Amino acid sequence: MDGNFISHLLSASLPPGFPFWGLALLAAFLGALCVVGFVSILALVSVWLERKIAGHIQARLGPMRTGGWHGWSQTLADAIKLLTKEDVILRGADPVLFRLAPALVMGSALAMFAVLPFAPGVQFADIDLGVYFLLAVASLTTIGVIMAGWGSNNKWSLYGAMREAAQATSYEIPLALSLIPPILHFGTFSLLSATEQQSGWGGMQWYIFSDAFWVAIPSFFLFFTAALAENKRAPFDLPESESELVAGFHTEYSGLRFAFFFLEEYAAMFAASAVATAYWLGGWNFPGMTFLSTGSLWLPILGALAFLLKAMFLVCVMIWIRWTLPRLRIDQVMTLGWKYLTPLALGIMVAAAGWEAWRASL
Amino acid sequence: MTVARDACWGPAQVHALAVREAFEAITASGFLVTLEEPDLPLHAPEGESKDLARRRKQEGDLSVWRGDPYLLLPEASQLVDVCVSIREDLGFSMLYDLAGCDLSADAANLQIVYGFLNLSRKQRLVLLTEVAKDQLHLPSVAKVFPAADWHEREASEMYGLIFDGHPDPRALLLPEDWEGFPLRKDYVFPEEYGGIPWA
Amino acid sequence: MGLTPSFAQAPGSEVEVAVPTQDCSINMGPQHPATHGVMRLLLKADGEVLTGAQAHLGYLHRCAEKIGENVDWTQYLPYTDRYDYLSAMNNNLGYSLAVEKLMGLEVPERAQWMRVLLAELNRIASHLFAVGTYGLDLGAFTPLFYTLREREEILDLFQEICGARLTCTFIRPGGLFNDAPEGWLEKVESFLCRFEERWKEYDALLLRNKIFIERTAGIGTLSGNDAVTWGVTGPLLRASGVDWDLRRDQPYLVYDQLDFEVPLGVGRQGEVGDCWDRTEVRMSEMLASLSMIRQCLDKMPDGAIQHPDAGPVLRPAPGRAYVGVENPRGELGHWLVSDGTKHPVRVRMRSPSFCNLSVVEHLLPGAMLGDAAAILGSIDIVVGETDR
Amino acid sequence: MTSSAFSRWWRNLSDGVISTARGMRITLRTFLRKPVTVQYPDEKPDLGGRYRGIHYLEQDLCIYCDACAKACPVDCIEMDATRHGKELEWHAFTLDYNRCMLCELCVYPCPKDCIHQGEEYALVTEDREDMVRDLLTWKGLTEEQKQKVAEVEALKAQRAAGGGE
Repeated sequence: MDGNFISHLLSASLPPGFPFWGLALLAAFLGALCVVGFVSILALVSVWLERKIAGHIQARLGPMRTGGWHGWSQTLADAIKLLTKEDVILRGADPVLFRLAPALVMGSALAMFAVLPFAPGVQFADIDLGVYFLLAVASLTTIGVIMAGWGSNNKWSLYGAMREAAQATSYEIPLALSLIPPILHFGTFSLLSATEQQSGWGGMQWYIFSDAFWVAIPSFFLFFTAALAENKRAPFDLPESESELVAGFHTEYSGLRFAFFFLEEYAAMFAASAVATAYWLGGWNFPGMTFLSTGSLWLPILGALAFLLKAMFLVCVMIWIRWTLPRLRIDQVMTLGWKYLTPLALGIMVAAAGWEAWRASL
Repeated sequence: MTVARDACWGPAQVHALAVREAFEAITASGFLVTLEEPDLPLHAPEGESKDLARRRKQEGDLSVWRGDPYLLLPEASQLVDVCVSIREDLGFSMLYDLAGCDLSADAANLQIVYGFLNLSRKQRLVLLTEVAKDQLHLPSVAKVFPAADWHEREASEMYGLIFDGHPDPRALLLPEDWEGFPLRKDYVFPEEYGGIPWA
Repeated sequence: MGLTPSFAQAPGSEVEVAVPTQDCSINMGPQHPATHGVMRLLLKADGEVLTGAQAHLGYLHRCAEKIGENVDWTQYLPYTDRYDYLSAMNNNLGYSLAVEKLMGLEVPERAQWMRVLLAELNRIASHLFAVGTYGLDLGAFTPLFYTLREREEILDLFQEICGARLTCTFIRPGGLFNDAPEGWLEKVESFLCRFEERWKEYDALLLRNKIFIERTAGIGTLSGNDAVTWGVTGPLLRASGVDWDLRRDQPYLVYDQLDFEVPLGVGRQGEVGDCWDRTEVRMSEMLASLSMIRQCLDKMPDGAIQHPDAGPVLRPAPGRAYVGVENPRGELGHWLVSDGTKHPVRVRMRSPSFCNLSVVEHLLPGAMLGDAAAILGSIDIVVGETDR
Repeated sequence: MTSSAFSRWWRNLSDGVISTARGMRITLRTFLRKPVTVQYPDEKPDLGGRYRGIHYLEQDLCIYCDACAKACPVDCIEMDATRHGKELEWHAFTLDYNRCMLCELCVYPCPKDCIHQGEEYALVTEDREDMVRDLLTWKGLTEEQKQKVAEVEALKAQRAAGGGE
């Protein structure tokens, strides 16, 4: 439990006789609360960003009224609206699946945040197989989406769910394969350890700047593309493609349940960007961090800032891509996944393995 | 034909020539059609149209008219054969329009107008046929010109015409249970539809 | 190969289907984002592949033809704005020409040039909307906003000349309601210069995009022969390689004095007559219209804009006249029957969208569900016009 | 995989990447430009002099000839007045905006050029009845008119009296 700053704080402030299991439970609870709060705020900010970026890309202003400055509280108002809306469950819908699906989707998105290394000492859990955990948890979303599509008892939703099933399972492979080069490079599945290994050169020894940059950069692009598809972002937003399937798997959802799907999308976007940041873009490392002493309080603060900025930049690129490209067709999505990305990922994996083996032999 | 330039509404002379040619060709192949040409040239002397309107109002006939020349097919039963001939022999490959027309509530007949287009020779041809209002059957040309499919469906629900041999004679624009034929001159606007009264 | 695989695993090939499957019927519309209004398509689908389609029209049927029999000749003019509400000027023009033909009037020279200018401006506006919403159908939002940006400028010009943006009621039997205000023609000129630059943006952003090409090339192919037999006109017909444009082949107004190109589909990305060709033809037509407007501005004569004989109440001679004009969506024909009174006996419009849409039932089977939006969008219907 | 198939594969990939990059450049350029939209209620658009908005009537010019009502395709104009010789006692001149399509056909036939369409366009209301607008600026007779009518009446009475003699 050494990465968890909450348990550190708790053990310092609680009376000495406090039982260990109580401490663990309390830490877990507080950690979960932090994650939920963080994700909610993050999603609000990302939704606002998406609207503003979309607006300006489209030569318009985006939200300008709510809250004064550039409509900063527009998403807050929307969130309140969604919370107070009537929660409609269709008579023909499967009540269990319909209710369970948003929770599962949201839960899996939140769980991803447990292993993200935000800053030195700020990580809720450092798992040895951190990346495995991430991939496993991320694919739970797919199950939630399929449940939503099936449970809605709507043909459009069902189509969305089936597309999600096909698409997500296909893109898991290039996604996982494109993670192998950095894993080989750092020799670890732990995101924390990978981040720590990139702190050299005054905080600039990021994987894409390392000697293996020629495999790092293509694998980064592959990961990014596969992550777009995995997160149902345009041009791979087939499961909810609004001009074909009305709104796909969440056609029948309203109110809070819809908000969960909405939130999950942005949470998952951030999580994918965070993984890319931790493995390729140096995580919390930033140039100039060597001037700070190891115990300094500025290090976690500035580190977290650097991490958030890098991840949010990638989120913005995702938004930018969404408002530029048309949508692929489902068979083209599959073709792209199996005939283009998977072979490319395999090739890069082999190249990375050869490079790392050659470097190790020196 | 001395006018150098066509009038601003399009080539009327080409059209008139085309109809005359088509008339000769169709008559030669043994069908009974008549060539109807307007009594009034398209550029009528000033004031003449007002006189005509007055005369027509007093006499109440439709004998004097202006406009495009057309072919009148008195026997609607020959329609399919004539259409085949128009397409195959005369090269009018496109049926650009098909429409019904009810001239007045007292008229005994409904008119059906067929417009054909020859893309290579840039000609138009108008064929008009009539059906008695108490009989209303005429052959469908949807097999000769697929374009007639929807037009015939529309004409049939609007005028009550029955196109024999139409592949899919459902209502197109109106609800399936609509009563009456709205474009007939004797159509009475319904008080309500499906229990919903007209506001 | 491309990104388009050969998904057609025909029944009877070596794969034996053990699981009995059932076709799924899907109701697309009347409220569906891709139907461009209230139209309903009943689709049959085997998985993602469509096996059948049936169109149900009439949700926007407003009895325009019946209304025509109950108002007088001038009063019908505002109704013409409303069947193809994206190209009101062209509709006004078609109706006015037909009435003028019945009356035997020829409008003054300046009115003819102004009419061509306005009709071509409206064609650009309409094509801009068509290309933009086509991007939207394929999931690209942004091109729509770019095309709307330029369309707004055209609508501003319309607002300045006639007071309304969409439902213009400006071209009337006998000429125009009003002459252009001071400086209006210069504004048109400066718009054209801006527009040429912007046109390149849509071209690069949408038409040359690889995903757009993959989504449209080889999809919904309509052969030239089929297009003619189905009575398809306008950009659809030309995209299928049939060289037919009323403005050149049956010229009305002063189109015979203009020098312009008629763009045809050549199958640059896929086959002749596919969705990409249709979009490309629309894009090229915008440039053709642009050059036509330039020529109109150069040759615009002075003079009256209204024929002295056409008063507020018109009484055409008894007769039957048809005038077809080239609308942005194809041939808009008005078939007018007059009995010499001030009310028409029959107002029939041959609306291009209606005839173009009738091919949809034959283009959709065999395509995929995602292509339904692509094909329907490429036909570019305006439901106000299909239903009238 | 034959070489041509591979080159096609490669071309597809590079086309996709290049055209995406090109598109992103265009969207980025627009992102950096100034937006073209305006914040509507704060900034009012320039409507131009010919805007066809809600009608206004120059009542003193109107001669109650019904030309506008006859020209209206949807019969939305209704007017009611009593004639006192030359003077008009106005009761109503209503325009039903539930039906009106702002086509300006009522403006042209007016012999006195007294009905116009203005620049007001906001037709927001909670009640359909509000859409029927009365264009009159005053109802009944003005003081001036009353005087004139009285004068005429007096003249008439005088004449009648004179005629009787």
